[in-house]
Amino acid sequence: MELFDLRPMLAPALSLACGIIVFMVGDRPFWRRFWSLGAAAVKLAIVFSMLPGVLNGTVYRYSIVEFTPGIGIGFRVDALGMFFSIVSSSLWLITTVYAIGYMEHEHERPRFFGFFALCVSTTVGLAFAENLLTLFLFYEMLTICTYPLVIHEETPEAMAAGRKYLVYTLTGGVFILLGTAVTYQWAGTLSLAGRGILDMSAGAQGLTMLFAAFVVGFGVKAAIMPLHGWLPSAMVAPTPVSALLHAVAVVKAGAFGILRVVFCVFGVELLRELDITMWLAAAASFTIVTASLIALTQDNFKRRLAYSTIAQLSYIVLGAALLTPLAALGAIVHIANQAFQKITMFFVAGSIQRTTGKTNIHELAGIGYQMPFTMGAFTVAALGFIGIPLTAGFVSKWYLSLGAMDGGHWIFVVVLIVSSILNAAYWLPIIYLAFFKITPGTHMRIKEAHPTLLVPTLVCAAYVILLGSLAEVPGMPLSLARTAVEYFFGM
Amino acid sequence: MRRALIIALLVLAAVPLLFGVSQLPPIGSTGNPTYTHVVPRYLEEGAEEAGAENIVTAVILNYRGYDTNGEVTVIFTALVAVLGVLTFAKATAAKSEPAEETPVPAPPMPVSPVTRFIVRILAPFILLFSIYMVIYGHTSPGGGFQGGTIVGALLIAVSLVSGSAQAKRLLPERIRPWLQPAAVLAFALVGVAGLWLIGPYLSFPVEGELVFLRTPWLTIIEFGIGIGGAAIVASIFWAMEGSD
Amino acid sequence: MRVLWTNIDYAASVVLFLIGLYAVIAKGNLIKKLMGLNIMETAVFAFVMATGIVTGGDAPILGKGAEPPFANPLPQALILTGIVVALSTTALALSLIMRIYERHGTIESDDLWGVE
Amino acid sequence: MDGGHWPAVLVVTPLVGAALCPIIGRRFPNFAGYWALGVFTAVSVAAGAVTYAVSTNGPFSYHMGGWPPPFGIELRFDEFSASVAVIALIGWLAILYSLSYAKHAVPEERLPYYYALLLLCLGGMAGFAVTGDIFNMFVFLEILSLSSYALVAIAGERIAELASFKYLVMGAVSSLTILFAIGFLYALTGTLNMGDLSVRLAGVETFPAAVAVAALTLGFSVKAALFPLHIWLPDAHATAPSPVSAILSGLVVKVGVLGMLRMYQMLYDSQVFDLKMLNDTLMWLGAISIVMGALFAMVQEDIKMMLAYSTISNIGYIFMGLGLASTFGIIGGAVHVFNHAIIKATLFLGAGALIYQTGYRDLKDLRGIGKAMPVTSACIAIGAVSIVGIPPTAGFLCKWYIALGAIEAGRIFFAVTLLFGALLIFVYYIRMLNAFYFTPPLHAHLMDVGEVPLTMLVPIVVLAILCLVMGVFGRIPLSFIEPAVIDMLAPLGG
Repeated sequence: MELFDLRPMLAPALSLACGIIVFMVGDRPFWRRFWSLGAAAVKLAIVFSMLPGVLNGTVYRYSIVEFTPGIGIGFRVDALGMFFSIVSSSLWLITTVYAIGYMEHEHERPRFFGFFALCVSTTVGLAFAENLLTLFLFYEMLTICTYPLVIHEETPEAMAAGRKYLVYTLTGGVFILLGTAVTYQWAGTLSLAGRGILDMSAGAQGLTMLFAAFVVGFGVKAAIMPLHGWLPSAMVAPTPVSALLHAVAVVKAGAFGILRVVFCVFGVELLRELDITMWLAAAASFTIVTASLIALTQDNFKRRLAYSTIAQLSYIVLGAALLTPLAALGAIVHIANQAFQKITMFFVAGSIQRTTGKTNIHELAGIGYQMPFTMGAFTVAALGFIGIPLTAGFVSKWYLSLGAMDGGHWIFVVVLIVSSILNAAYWLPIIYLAFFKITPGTHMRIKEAHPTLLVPTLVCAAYVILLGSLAEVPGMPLSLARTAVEYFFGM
Repeated sequence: MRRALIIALLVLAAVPLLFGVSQLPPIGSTGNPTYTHVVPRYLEEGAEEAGAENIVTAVILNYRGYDTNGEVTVIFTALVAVLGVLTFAKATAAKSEPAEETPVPAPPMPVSPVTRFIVRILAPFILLFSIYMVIYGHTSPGGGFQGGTIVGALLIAVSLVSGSAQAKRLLPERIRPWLQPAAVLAFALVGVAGLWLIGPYLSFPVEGELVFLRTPWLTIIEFGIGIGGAAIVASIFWAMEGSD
Repeated sequence: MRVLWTNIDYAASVVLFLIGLYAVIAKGNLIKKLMGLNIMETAVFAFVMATGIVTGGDAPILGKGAEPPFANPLPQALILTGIVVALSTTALALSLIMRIYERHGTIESDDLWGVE
Repeated sequence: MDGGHWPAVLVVTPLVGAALCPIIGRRFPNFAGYWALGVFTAVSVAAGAVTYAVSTNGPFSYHMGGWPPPFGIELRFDEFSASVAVIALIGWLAILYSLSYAKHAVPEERLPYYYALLLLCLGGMAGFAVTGDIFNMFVFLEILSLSSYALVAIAGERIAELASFKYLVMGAVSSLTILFAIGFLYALTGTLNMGDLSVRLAGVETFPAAVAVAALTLGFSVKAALFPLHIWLPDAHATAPSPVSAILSGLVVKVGVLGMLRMYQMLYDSQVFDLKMLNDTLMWLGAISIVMGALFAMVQEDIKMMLAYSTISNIGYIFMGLGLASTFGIIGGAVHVFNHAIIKATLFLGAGALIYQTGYRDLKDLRGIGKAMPVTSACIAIGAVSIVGIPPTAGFLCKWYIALGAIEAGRIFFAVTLLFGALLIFVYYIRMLNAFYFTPPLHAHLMDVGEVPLTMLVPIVVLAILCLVMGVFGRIPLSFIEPAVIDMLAPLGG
């Protein structure tokens, strides 16, 4: 059932408006907080109000303008988009609270919070994009809106990182635009509503090139190796930015784009026929293993997180590339699971940095005594990444493995297991350091982070467990993901 | 070296151009498209339709009057442009920065009494001739431009022999701004009259009871062009001379 | 070649045009450049006028005693306009050159590059 | 005749208004600007009226002097002529902007001439856009060129006269080339009316026609500053007063494009010879222009120089669109004529505002200006994002269309060049935005300057809003221009 509804448009528009208001209130802390939080809450409410309908298979749509038939800006809320938008907007609320605490003494706060709000507005627009052009449009806007956040420090290092970020993502954008144009030429439409708009008539070779263009384009943001270079550099941004954007909004936009391309532009059938996704799966597997290995060598906390992100993102890509329903389910659900886990970790890293000033892992000895709750949250997230049952990470790995076996690709199950081991190898030492290694001079007194930092961290950690243990409860992300998968595979 | 290169390039460009012109319809033949397509109507009916026995004038002022309207605007533009570039040039030059070497203005050349005498003697005749050219432009060679330019040249000659101040008295400061755009205004006047009485902008009566208006209108335009041309040519000269 | 001979007027104006272009490009002195421009203008006028030539044609002034064939009046009308345009361009160019000389003390383009 | 006598009002009013401008300026020195504004308001109304007439009833023509087309001069209004609407819009805003700006930038005694020249320039452009007669086109081209040359020099900046002279020489040579081509066409066909020409060109000798087309292309390319014929542009556009730069960059170079469009209309119609070579040349030159313009712009420090080089890139886009000879490509190119005018006017007027308030032109001196002049800087930022072609701004749509056109024509390479060219362009605009927003100011006193007067701010803001609106409602110009392009390409059997 398709319903014409204002809400798909309202969600991004409202946060856009709030972003502009945040710019305009300038340096008045109360109103800035009011509008930032208010926007987050209102948008979350709007998004959630559509949830029951989407679960029942209703699709909400709203189109703003059409340039020519088939090309225009339109929004359409289906299960996949809903999934992504719920993740991003609930995390936005949490991160905003965190950011208010974190950015207390930073400069240029109006700019920061303004662009922060704009980013999330564009993320929701991206999630609700009705066609490839709208998707591209918000994808590019996201790039632009993130740039000021990345270079927030305005140090030469930050500027360099910002430049790198732009070069990577805009180049990716060019590939997407090119792919979009070619798609339009071949398919005559750009709609993302169906199960694939292209067909074999364009020739296998051309389609392969097109697929490659899309993968390269979205792969930049999804940080598939070797297109990941910008992500570790972008860690110079303030932690909330790294948390929300480099764990959720930006990188997931890339992964989300790949999902859209695989399921809605090409469609499962066509890709099976073309038999090209194994290359993507191989690239993803390579990324998973290599990035994990690099992460092992990183001492800077945030850089290790960054490489972990790179590895985790490829789970999603891998799941999409396997082209089996269960793998797809694992991929989609991993969007949420990875987001909550990674954001917990970023919050922890940020809290530690703000409270103790430590940014490197070897300095963290005994920190668990000083900040037990924070490190407790970290432990939960780390277990999630390793894939211990009852945490979120287990759910996605479980389905990914099932999906891989379904398709008869044992090798990828091995990759997932190796990845789990590697995850254990780079997260557990931190836990060990924090709780069990007491060097002389360790503060044994509890000195937790400020509540505005701690509470969001704990909430996210709680979610990690919730997503893992109550995954099958209706209304949880898994049910949404299932709705999406059932549609894409025509089940 | 550079020159040789340029010459080589130009020679290279000459080849297709010359080949191109060799394939154009032969010059002078009455069978050319230039002579068989549009022009016959001008030659056959121009005198009656457009009201000027001189067909060139008929084309300039009537058939393609709008072109001429543009053309008088071009020369007016030139005047405004020259004034815009030169007005108070020295003040700005001094304000911005001194030139590396201030050019010394050449002292005015003494004018021989013979020249002065001859210019003075000839001046009225030149003026009369130019008025003749303007008035009879539509029946004989001549026209507003030609007449106007002659007056302009006369004014320049007078400026040269007896100084600009003298010449400017012929074209006083008070009315000069009104005379400079005379051609544009004359066109506008006739054009709007045509718009009001007949049809589109710049329409001339072709037949009927209004046809008597044709000659006066042509004359108005011719005089406008003449006066405007003279004023503009002289004004440009004065502006360049630096006395304006 | 025979055809080119018939159209020798055109050919001459083409050559003149290129000579003018040579002066515009190759000459350093701004006045000479302007002269080159004027040569080009003249060449184009000659070219357009040549399209209106009619062998044995009379001036296109009707009235008593006028006998066809007449010369083509249209190019004459066009070129009258063209001349005015050329005059205007020249006037503006000259005043620019005057200002350049006043300000920089030279009108050799080689010397003027340094100014920029 | 649909459209009544508005066509005559459109072309004649600015010329007469300009003729009276010095008189009024002499009598009431402060009034010249308002007079120009008033005159141009009338012109804008007429432009709106004819555009409306075209959009409701389709193309129509107006016979000057009442003579039927091949004999008299015809004003032809089709979708391409509707560029008068943009001329009216940008011109009006530029004049409004000048009311404050020119008082400082232009010596007081020259002000009446400044406004007269502005009116002549805009009027010439309007006349050029609507004429259906190829010689008349030349006449109006000259009105517009002459006034542009003078406008470059009028502020009397240091190298203004040199820049103007360079512009004049190149411009005059190109005008003569065009006139030469007109002579060729006349000798071949015996007519000057474009519609008639396109019919009569059908049977003529191919080679002379090709020479004429080459000469026209050359002439219009110089006017449009297509690489490598752009050398006059940067100095001229950078030294002119900012409202003039906006007009020159936004509108005057587009005259070359419009001329090309007119030429194409004739050629496609008459099918006199295969245009593949011409199209390929234009495409390549367009591609090179995009890249070279961007590369030159990257090394500039002066903000207006940067913008001037950016114009060369954008002209490259347009010519690439024309050369593609596919429906989408030409639509994209033609609409970019409109959109680039708006965007570039935003940028130049914005840059002018910065220079007006601070007196600095180099990026490093303007650091941190984003806080001191938030509105202006925001508008420049919108313009910058728009010209790069980041959606959903005006610039994006055109690039999208040209890219589609390239793919439609099977020329993926050009689509790639175009899109990567956009990235190159972004490199220097991001430098500009970095300087404005993300770097600490070099001059502390810069923080104390405020916004510009309202008459300057309003045009900038209006144009910046248009940059966004044209992106979102881009369909309007696109669907407006579409029938003309389809009509134009119809003889190709496409």
